[in-house]
Amino acid sequence: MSKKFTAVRLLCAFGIAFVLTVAIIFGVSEEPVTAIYNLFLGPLQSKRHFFDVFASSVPLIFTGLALGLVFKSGNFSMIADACLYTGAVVTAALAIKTALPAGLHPAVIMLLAAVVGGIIGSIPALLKVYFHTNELVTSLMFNYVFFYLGIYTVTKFLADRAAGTFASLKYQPTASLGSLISGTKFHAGYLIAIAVVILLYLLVYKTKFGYEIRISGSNPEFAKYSGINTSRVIILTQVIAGAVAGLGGSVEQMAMYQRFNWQDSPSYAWDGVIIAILSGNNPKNVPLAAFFLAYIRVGADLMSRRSDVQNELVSIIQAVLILFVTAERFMAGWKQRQEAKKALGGEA
Amino acid sequence: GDSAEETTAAGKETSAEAGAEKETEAKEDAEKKETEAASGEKVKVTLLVTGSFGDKAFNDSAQAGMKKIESEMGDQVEVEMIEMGSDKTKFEGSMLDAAESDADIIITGLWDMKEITEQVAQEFPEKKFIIFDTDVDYTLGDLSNVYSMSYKQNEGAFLAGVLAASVTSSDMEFANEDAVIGFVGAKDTAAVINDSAVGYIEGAQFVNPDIKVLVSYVGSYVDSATAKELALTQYSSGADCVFVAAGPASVGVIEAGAESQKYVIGVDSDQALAYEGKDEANYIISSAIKGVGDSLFSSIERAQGGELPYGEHETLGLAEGAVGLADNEIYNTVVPEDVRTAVDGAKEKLLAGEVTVDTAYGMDEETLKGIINGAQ
Amino acid sequence: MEQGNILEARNITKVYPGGVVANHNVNLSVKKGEIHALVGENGAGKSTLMKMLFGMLAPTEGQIFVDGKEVHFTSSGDAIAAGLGMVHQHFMQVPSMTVAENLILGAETGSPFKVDRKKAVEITRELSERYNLKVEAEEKVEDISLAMRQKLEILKALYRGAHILILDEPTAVLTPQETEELFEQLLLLKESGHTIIFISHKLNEVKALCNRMTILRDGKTMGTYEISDLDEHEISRLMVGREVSLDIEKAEADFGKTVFSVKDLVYADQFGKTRLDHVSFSIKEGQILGIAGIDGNGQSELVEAIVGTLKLQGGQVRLNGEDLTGASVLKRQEAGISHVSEDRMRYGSAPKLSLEDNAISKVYYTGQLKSRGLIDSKKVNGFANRILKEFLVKYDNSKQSVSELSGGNVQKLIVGREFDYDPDLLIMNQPTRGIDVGAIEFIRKKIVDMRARKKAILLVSADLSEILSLSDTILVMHEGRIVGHISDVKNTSENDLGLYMLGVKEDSKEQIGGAYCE
Amino acid sequence: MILQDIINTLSLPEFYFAVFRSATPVLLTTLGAMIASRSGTNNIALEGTMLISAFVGVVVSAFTQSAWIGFFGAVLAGFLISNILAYFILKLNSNSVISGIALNTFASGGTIFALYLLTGEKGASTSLASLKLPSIDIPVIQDIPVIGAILSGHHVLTYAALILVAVIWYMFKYTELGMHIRAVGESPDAAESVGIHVKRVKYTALSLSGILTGMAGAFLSMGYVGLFSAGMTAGRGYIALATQAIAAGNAVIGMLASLLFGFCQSLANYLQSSGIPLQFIQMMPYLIIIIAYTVYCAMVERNKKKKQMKAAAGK
Ligand SMILES: Nc1ncnc2c1ncn2[C@@H]1O[C@H](COP(=O)(O)OP(=O)(O)OP(=O)(O)O)[C@@H](O)[C@H]1O
Ligand SMILES: Nc1ncnc2c1ncn2[C@@H]1O[C@H](COP(=O)(O)OP(=O)(O)OP(=O)(O)O)[C@@H](O)[C@H]1O
Ligand SMILES: [Mg+2]
Ligand SMILES: [Mg+2]
Repeated sequence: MSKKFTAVRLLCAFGIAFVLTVAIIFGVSEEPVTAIYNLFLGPLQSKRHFFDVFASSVPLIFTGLALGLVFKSGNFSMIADACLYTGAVVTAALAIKTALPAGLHPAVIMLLAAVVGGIIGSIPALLKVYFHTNELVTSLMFNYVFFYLGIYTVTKFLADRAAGTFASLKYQPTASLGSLISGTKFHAGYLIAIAVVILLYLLVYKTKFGYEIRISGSNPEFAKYSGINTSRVIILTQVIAGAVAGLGGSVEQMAMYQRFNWQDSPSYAWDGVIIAILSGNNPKNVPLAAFFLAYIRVGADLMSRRSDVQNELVSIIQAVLILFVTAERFMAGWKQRQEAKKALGGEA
Repeated sequence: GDSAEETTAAGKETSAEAGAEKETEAKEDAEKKETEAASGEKVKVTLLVTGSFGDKAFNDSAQAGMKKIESEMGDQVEVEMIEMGSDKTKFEGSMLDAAESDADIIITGLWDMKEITEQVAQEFPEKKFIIFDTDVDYTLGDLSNVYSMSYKQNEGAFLAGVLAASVTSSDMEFANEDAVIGFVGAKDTAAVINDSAVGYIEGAQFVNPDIKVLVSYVGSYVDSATAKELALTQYSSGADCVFVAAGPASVGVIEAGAESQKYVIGVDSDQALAYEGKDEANYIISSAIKGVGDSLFSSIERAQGGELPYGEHETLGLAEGAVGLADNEIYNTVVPEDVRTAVDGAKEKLLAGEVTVDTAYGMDEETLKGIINGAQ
Repeated sequence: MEQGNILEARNITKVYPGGVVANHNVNLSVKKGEIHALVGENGAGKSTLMKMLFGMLAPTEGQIFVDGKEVHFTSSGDAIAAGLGMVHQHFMQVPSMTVAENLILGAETGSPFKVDRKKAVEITRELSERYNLKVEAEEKVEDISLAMRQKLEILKALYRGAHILILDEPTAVLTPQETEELFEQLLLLKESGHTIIFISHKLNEVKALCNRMTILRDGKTMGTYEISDLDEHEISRLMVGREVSLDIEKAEADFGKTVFSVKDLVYADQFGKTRLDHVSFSIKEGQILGIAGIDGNGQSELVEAIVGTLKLQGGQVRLNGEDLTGASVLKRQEAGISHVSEDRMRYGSAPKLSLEDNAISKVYYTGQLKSRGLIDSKKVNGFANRILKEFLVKYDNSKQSVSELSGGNVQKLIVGREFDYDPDLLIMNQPTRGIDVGAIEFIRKKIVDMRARKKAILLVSADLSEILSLSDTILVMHEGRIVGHISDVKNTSENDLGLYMLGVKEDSKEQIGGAYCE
Repeated sequence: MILQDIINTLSLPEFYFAVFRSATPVLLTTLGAMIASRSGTNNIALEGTMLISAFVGVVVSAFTQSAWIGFFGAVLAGFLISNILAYFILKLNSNSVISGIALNTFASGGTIFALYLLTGEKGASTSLASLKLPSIDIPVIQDIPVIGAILSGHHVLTYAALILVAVIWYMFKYTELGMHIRAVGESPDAAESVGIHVKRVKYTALSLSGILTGMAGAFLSMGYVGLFSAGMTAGRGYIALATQAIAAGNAVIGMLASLLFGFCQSLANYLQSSGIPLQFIQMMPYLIIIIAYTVYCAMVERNKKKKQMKAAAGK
């Protein structure tokens, strides 16, 4: 019943979002059909665009996993943003300044980026455990701190002075996670992301520590009474989440960039929140949720490029889709009537 | 390309007021296209901008240029404008999309597009590419289909510096005793902003080697409130003329100027035009203009005449008229004769090569900080 | 409708989201001026029915009449306006506000722009006098005792002018004296013309207080009876559908060696209030040590101190000769401590997680649930189902969440989990609070089984009949100290205990010291 | 050298004036966030609400040529957006964080889109003749040396924000609505059982939150600067989330936190010419907030421990 209902609800939500989107497009566009076609089917038109969706979903998967894990442990730290950004900076530094053989280079870089991400991730957690600060507050503030620290590092040590803009020197070719399917951006990073999904799934649902995360997140009091060291859980979870986010920043840099040029923080962590919540904080569902978000973004991009619909409309459409798709009690009345009918019918 | 990509310029510029008008225009356009497509004569020019329009800088200027092309060469040229947004991973895809479309000439700009252009241009030798505000490395391969041009904004900024330094020591209404002027930039990480800063400082020092130049960065292109706050800080620290290079956030600095009754020098386009008839306009004594739009217009003109040197790079500066100070009514009425003369003098010296301006492009961190901190 | 029925529910059906049929064609008629009991097992649908009468839930089908007129309440505000008042099973109070503020909440004194707190305090005092329900008007609710919170709930209803009072398990947290006091006040209220609906699992109370009763089983009405027509056994049978007995058969005491002891435990809370004041005692194999006391006199802290969730300022905890002072909760568990906590939803389970997850909380890290280093869901499933079956938990499947079980079933699950761990020391804190007779019977039997298996058992309970019928030795706590040490349990009455609990009586130092031996 | 710079800065009345100015939008938003959070809902949409209000204020004032009608428009926009948020959270049971993020996304694109439709421009509303709300000189105070320069002549909404601190403190302490909001936030069941319409109260709280955030938006575009520019809120809504958490429901602490932020921000502005690497100056406000907040929390915790030890020892 519940599964069927979820399906019906999602369909209707998509339906409403679709109708609203179409209405908006008809309202503002001279070529609504082109716009709508590109928005919803654009990504399917060519191999390149289709695999763009996968490539765009990679940072979303990483932050979605990281945020999902943090939420699962009952915390609300946004530090993944700083972890991802700094992971990317670390990647830039190592990709420029170190020389290692091809296979090894990315591996070492990813490892170090993850370690740095983990360390940064632990900061709000440590402050929370030792000084009882609210991790949302400290993480939001630390995001700024690490962003500026990153910018400083790149400007001071890595910048390409000949570049006409903010950009680091070029990465060594050995430090690249190249495309796996020629003519597309589908890169090895996607496979790494999926591997992390599997690992985290196992961690959360199949290990001792995962159990501790879930209990602590669901009811910390009970966790304490069950002999779980909740402080350790809080810290370790955020270390892991930070490492995942740091790894995400690293993968994204090596797969999609040849230089570091994040002059503004890409703020993937807020996207991560959306993914985490869409996926119900279950790693298993993260790739799908990320695919969904990436798909509407790629579609919207194509729409804005190929029709007269402005780029900015994309965010409006995204908002509408997200709002309705995540509205839980949307159609709850209908559901309850069905259930009552069924329950009473079954008894009589 | 398929029908989805046959986007016309008329379709692109939908705005509320012009809806009805556009409709007929679109129809006419479609008819025109049919006939021209048959004869195969109309050249399609696609502009790809990084970020979006409304940046009060390159993109808006490029857009103006494209509109000019459309209105003056509409019989031979069809234009399309695409905003690529801020996600840099999408730039390459957009470029490929454009190259795969029916565009004949693809215009794009800024250093972020340099490497992408170098690569895509080789993959699509039958298409022509124009890239502004950066060069491409012609030694990489066959880039004979790419024309690149960059601007010497430092020369414009130099003149702004000369102007500011002269103003601060003049007897103009809102000038004070101190030889202090200011610079408010968007981000210290952007070479183009620093290039303006360097030119400005050197221009000011050209007039008065002991001048104090306060330099602040907003840290953002959009935070007009902080931009204003910084400018207010500079004005209250004794600056009476501030040169701003902060994209859309510039408006905050202009307001600060009007509010403090001090002078502002705008950037990229003649910023006083946006304030025509408003009080603020009286304080914007000039702007360091960078003629991106005009340069696009003239390159398309040259391309149509077969004169555009594809496969080459050109640097456009004062001499080419691509950069300079806005010579508008306010400049001529508010700024006293002797100051204007000083500016003209400096301009001549620049043109004659008697003075040179450093550029922040390729400058190392130490030197840059040295120049900036040296003037504070 | 029948004459004299002040409140009537006719053919009420309620289906919760998720399809639980909590009430099915339920009928209830309450006469003006009576005390009407509503009894039934956990999950029979009592609270659900009351919440509908009180406008907090909308019936799926059926009609409600007040004073002969059909009503359609859309909120409890409507019900309050119609003269109803409800004292909920779980206190409906805002902990950070004072008693007086809670009293007037929603019906404030003064103007909307200036709530008159002074007046609120006055009113509280005045009402408190009038109905002889003593409360501290200016204390914060988080600082007052459960008994006082109970009284506050009743005062809240009276303040709003309720003449029909619904009391959902009001005595679950009271001492006998307090219960008796409450009954007196309820009878007074009845005399002054109030009508009362009284829900309780304690049938002796129902017999003592009520005029008529309605019995619910599985969401259906089993009928309405005059109290005098039924004895407790008949009521139990109607409720549960079988014979139940709360008389515990327990073998003669046969203690072994001392297993567990605490010495000089001292604890002060963050507000600087002393909660444990040099508490010492020990427990032997096969001994049930009962701790009696009014809620809030240090029992919870004592349990926490033993379990290891409290940082003590002084004292020693030993199990099997091992010093556990300062050891972690986990270490203590591994040393052999099991614990059934007083608040099953807060400390005893993770309500949103599955029965499986909740069942394995003691053994999740052990090898018995793993294969190839990972937790094996088949093994977990097997383990959980075994416990659920063994402890007669009513459930659909082991993947459903704990919050979907009724309280009694949650408790059985927790007891099952803790007993299955085979501990040396078993701490039972309020093991049967608020659960029905069937479940109570079951859990008490299990406790006695553990005693027979030579476990040391610490039983903390507010239910004195439980303490008296199960314990071999009883300690009474008052303001963080042990004030009574009773070895001769058979010849002790609830009232005797009550005197210690209220601080009226205190044993000598030597006698109390006797509770501790190395 | 740097110390000298700091001391110089701290002796300027203009500096303190600027502190109030930069604190105002954060303060208003913090108050809004606080009301929402006390009612038990997290308003993550502050950033977007502020942005939309800033936009609407400019547009309405430009079209009506009345600053006050523009202000009213901004506040109304804040009210409407927060009610949309409330509808999704309370009626459709959406996750409050995700709905908030969605509305922020909506605002960031929607304002630019609407600006483009209205003016054909995307960057700033320079072509709209929008108006500003006035600044106010306070009679007697303005004549006192130093103090006058710091306290007088502020924007009307700066004073409004300061007054609102008192109003909101009073509201939570003394009014029926304040009590209801607290009750609903702390234990909704209890509130419901005494006939308080829990959802209605939550709607009201979110509406108030929207109105205050709308005022912050109006301050940005009709006070701080006199026009709308794309993305001009620049993260202030997120900072308010932090200051709100620090305030923990207390309007006065909320004000202090906002002022601390304003103080650091202004100090950073003044120190830009000091030669310290820019990035370190830019991160300073955030770092100081973290440090102050952590020290504050640590002290609260230590006091608790001290009390405990004392009590245990006393026995
Ligand atoms: N909010 C709810 N959602 C779904 N089911 C519920 C809800 N509340 C109660 N139920 C279910 O409805 C049934 C009746 O519950 P109710 O609370 O009325 O029982 P009760 O007779 O009061 O039991 P107890 O003696 O334990 O208080 C139970 O099966 C319970 O699980
Ligand atoms: N959303 C829900 N879905 C299913 N069952 C629920 C839900 N919410 C509550 N219940 C169950 O309904 C039952 C009745 O709830 P109630 O509030 O009367 O207290 P209780 O926990 O049953 O207390 P006790 O058993 O101690 O009397 C509870 O067992 C509770 O677990
Ligand atoms: Mg009940
Ligand atoms: Mg119950």
